[in-house]
Amino acid sequence: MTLIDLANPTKFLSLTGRVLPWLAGATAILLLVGLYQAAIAPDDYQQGATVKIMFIHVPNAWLSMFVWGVMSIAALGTLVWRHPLADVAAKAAAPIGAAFTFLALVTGSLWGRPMWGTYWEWDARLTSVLVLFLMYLGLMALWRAVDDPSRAARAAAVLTLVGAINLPIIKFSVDWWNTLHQPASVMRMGGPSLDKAFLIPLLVMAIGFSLLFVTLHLAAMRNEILRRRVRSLQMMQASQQAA
Amino acid sequence: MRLSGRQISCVRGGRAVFSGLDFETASGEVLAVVGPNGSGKTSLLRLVAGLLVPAGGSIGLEGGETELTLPEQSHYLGHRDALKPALSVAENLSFWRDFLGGETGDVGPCLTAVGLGHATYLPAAYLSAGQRRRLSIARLLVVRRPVWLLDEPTSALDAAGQELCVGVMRDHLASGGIIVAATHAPLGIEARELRMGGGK
Amino acid sequence: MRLSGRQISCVRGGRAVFSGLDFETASGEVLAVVGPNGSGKTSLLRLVAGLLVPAGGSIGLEGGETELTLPEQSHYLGHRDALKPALSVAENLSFWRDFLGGETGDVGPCLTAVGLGHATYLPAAYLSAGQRRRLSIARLLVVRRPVWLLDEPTSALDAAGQELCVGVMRDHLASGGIIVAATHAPLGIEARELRMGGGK
Amino acid sequence: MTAITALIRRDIKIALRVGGGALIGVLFFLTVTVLMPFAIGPDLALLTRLGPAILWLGALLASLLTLDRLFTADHEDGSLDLIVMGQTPLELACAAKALAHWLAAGVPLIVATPMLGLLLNLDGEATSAVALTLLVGTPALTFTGMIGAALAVTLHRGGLLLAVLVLPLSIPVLIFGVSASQAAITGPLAFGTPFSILCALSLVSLVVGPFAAAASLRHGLD
Amino acid sequence: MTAITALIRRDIKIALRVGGGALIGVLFFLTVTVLMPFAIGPDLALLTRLGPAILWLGALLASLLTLDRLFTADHEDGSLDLIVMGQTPLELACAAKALAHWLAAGVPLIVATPMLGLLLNLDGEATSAVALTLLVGTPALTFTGMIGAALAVTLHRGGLLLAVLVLPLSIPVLIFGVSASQAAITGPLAFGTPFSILCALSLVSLVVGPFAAAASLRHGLD
Amino acid sequence: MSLGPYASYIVTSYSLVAAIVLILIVWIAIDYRLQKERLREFEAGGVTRRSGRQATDV
Ligand code: HEM
Ligand SMILES: Nc1ncnc2c1ncn2[C@@H]1O[C@H](COP(=O)(O)OP(=O)(O)OP(=O)(O)O)[C@@H](O)[C@H]1O
Ligand SMILES: Nc1ncnc2c1ncn2[C@@H]1O[C@H](COP(=O)(O)OP(=O)(O)OP(=O)(O)O)[C@@H](O)[C@H]1O
Ligand SMILES: [Mg+2]
Ligand SMILES: [Mg+2]
Repeated sequence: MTLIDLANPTKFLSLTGRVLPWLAGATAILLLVGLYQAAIAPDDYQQGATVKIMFIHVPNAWLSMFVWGVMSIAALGTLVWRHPLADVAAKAAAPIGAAFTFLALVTGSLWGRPMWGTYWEWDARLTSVLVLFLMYLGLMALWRAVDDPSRAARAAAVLTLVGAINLPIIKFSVDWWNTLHQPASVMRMGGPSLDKAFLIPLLVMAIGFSLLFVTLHLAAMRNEILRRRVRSLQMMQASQQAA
Repeated sequence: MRLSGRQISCVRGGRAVFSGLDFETASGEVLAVVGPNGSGKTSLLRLVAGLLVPAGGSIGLEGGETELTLPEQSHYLGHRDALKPALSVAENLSFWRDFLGGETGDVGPCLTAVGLGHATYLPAAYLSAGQRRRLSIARLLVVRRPVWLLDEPTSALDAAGQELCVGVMRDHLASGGIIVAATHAPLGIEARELRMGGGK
Repeated sequence: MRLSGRQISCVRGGRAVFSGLDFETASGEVLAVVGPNGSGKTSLLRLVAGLLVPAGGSIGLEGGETELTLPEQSHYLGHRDALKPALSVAENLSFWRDFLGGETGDVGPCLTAVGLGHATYLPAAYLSAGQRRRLSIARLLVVRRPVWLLDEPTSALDAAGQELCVGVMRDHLASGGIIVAATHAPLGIEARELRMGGGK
Repeated sequence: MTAITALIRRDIKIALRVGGGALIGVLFFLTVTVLMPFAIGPDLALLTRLGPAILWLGALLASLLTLDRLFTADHEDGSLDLIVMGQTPLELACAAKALAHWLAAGVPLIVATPMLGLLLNLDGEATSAVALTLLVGTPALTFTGMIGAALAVTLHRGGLLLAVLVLPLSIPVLIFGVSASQAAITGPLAFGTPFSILCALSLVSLVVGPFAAAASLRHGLD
Repeated sequence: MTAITALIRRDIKIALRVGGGALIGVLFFLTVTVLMPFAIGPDLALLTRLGPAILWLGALLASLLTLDRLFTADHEDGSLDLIVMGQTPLELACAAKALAHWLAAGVPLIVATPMLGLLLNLDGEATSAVALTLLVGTPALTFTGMIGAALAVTLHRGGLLLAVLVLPLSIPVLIFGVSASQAAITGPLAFGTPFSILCALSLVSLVVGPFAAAASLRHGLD
Repeated sequence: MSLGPYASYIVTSYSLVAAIVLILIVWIAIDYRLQKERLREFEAGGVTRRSGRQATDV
């Protein structure tokens, strides 16, 4: 099974049809285990019980960036390799990514209130994530505003690649500027500095959420393929009636 | 009805295009405005349509509706076809019908008459040059106006389209209309000629 | 030189315009693309000019300059005439000469050749439809390109202008050029015909 | 009457399709609001104080960005010729176009105001005061801006020239809009006075705008 | 090379004639600056504090208002077809157009800054700091905005949708532009850090902009 | 498990995540049904794909 085989939407549909139930099952199990571990994790000596927000904030924050990365690769697929499924993948990913970004923003704010005493602060990390959210919304608006999917796909691809510049800014903003937000403690040079008691549930949740993304994304891609099939049938019907 | 101009002169961009022009035409007649490029054919049509103000002279319609001005009783078909690319063919046509005061109803038959039946729901952005022209011609049909001012009406049309255009003009004449048409090619219809001089 | 297309198909706005089209033409020849409105004449010219991407098939020029692509060796004269109203006639023409890589020099003689000598310093906004067309034709003359893609080149031109256009085309053929012209009216020059089907 | 409604419906349809839908207006407003703290600096108290000004500036921008092609687009494709020739008085047609523009570009902003108020740390009352002033004041922005849009056709000019012509006209609207909202939020001045001036400005512009625009279009024909 | 200079000279000529000359840009800038005190309220200390932000917002607006038709105008009259077909690489042609735009619309603003600084109660040093950041930063605004202008052609869309797509890209430029100027005026942070980031942003956009715009134009042809 | 003084923040964030994820899942499921339904209608109407296969065929 190579990428070339997957290029055929029909093959893609049949393969994902078989894989999806397993993925969904694995996601559910991992998330449940993660939630249990998060529940029994000890309180932090500084943050108290609010540290539990970390177990959902951080995976959502990671995914918000990861999804844009996936869309950037898909954008290359559209522009460079002209892979037929690339724009399907890009379009399907945008709303899911926007949802994760939204959750990262909201859980972050909810965490920020007890920790920093404010829901919102215009610092570099927070605002660059907000910019990411705005760009997701912009992309979704673009997909909706243009009815010819291939035309929208190419424009969206250019924009996605340009927007990818924001990812390193988000990632390193905490290092470049002194901000309220804490610097990386898991994904950093020299290994994680987080205590095992937090690290393990966090990683389990992170993998669980990643699987959730894969599952939702594949399902959304299937929907998108079907939607295009409907569109082409509509066009065929219209031209048959005209003839 | 008779449409006539007396001693019209036209100045555009500070330069005199023509002056002392007389013309006259009546119900059921075509006035073909001919002449070299830049001689002022389009300018004359726009003067009649009220889209330019004459530097001198007067243009009048006798026997039309008295409460309406000449432009309000005229159709103008110019080089620019007044179509919105974002709207569908049917939406474009029905907008002009409503705005110009035609009877409400289905625009379908009219589109079929100009050979655009198959394109009814297509965005106007998708039309070819000739298809756009056909849609402009359909506009003449959805709203009744006694005076038609046509600027090179057959340009971009294929043979069938030109026949269609001539047919539409004939019908209009038969119902007592007046046509003033600027043209380089023969119209395919008997017409009184107004020859514009000069130009290049 | 020979310009040929093999099994070209064209899709626009998700709809197939034509498919499996073959054509071939060589130095000194005119290929007249004819067919009803909407049959894909303009689309074919834009495919050759590289302004549309074919959905299938290939188009190639043999015997041209090898480092240059086909669009880089072609002139395209479309419905939209690439003139900036704010610039004068001479400024418009000399911009295109410089941008497209023609020899520097006075554009005056070239403007005179197309009958626009008197309008050299006029803003392009002041030109009539036919005068704009003439200026577009002048663009073909200031920069030498072997392949000319002309979309209804004689539209809006008066009799003298059409003669002028035919003369220009003849000269180009005589110097070994290739012309592909979409047209509804006879070109006034012997041509191989490519008949497009369908359309409306 | 059919003519007028047809024109309004057409313009709204085009605005929604080409501009990308009413949601885009909201998104734009959101972006502008997010932009301001960057420019001004992350001082929440200052932001709250400037809140109404920021929202009003957003509204001004949204109208400036889209108004300049109100008539130019119709002029370029020849629609304006037919509109001028039509039996509908040109003043009415102009008013209809401006109304359509306001419905497509202005109303979404007003609807979005409560959400943006949150971002700018405004409380409920302040937000509704701003929304109310926007509701009353944005028509004035559109109807004065329309004069500039008509001049753009006459002068064959666009872009900044237009903004330069229109901005001075919209300054009074902006002043009274902001000061009415500010009065509602912080006092000590009464809300009523600037608000009623704002209403008066809107009413005047509803009358003057269409006449000025129609006059300029009529004289600018060619 | 002749091709590139010809394109730049043409675009500048058109901008000056149609936009009404460099003066209009300055006038616009002036109007925005004059408008701000009205929106904010007549607090001189606050104005001084917001001075750089206001100047930067004016520059951002001036570029937004004029950029959106950078390619659309050429597309509509068919020039873009010929530019794409030409022997000049499309990336270079795009860069040339953006450069011309910056020369015609950006430079006059920078030249006018000292005058406006007076209006905003900024001292000489502060004004020159702002002018310097504008000189370095406005190219970034133009070159990122160009991407949006190219998308407008590809999508057959304009207006607010475009602003929504482009504005997030220009946020970093605005942040560092303002913070560099503010650092120069009030301290305590160093001017160097945000200023060098601003330079880096400009350099990146000089490369990314033309490529992204050319890619989007090439893929959006029809 | 005691959640301390900020229990409401923790509970809100967890329930919000659950809600949004649920909305995503439901939206995708409904979308799938909808597209399948439309394809079935085409099949009933006798419209077939270019490959000649049935509309709902995978
Ligand atoms: C709206 C507000 C917030 C936003 C937008 C936000 C955004 C982000 C992002 C994008 C990441 C991933 C960065 C990376 O992988 O390097 C992250 C990680 C993290 N955030 Fe937040 N955050 C917010 C508030 C908070 C608050 C209030 C806290 C705690 C006091 C917090 C604690 C963390 C922690 C511990 C990490 C993991 C860092 C690591 O180990 O790499 N965040 N946040
Ligand atoms: N921009 C476009 N987007 C989508 N479809 C288009 C576009 N332009 C043209 N078409 C469609 O492509 C087909 C061919 O158009 P084309 O312009 O090539 O025709 P043509 O032969 O030049 O016609 P004409 O004689 O009217 O100029 C038409 O059916 C038209 O609807
Ligand atoms: N908008 C304008 N402003 C100023 N002068 C103009 C304008 N339009 C045309 N002219 C000038 O007016 C004269 C007549 O133009 P007009 O368009 O009426 O000619 P025409 O007879 O229609 O020519 P054609 O056969 O080329 O269409 C020309 O010399 C032209 O230069
Ligand atoms: Mg003419
Ligand atoms: Mg054609």
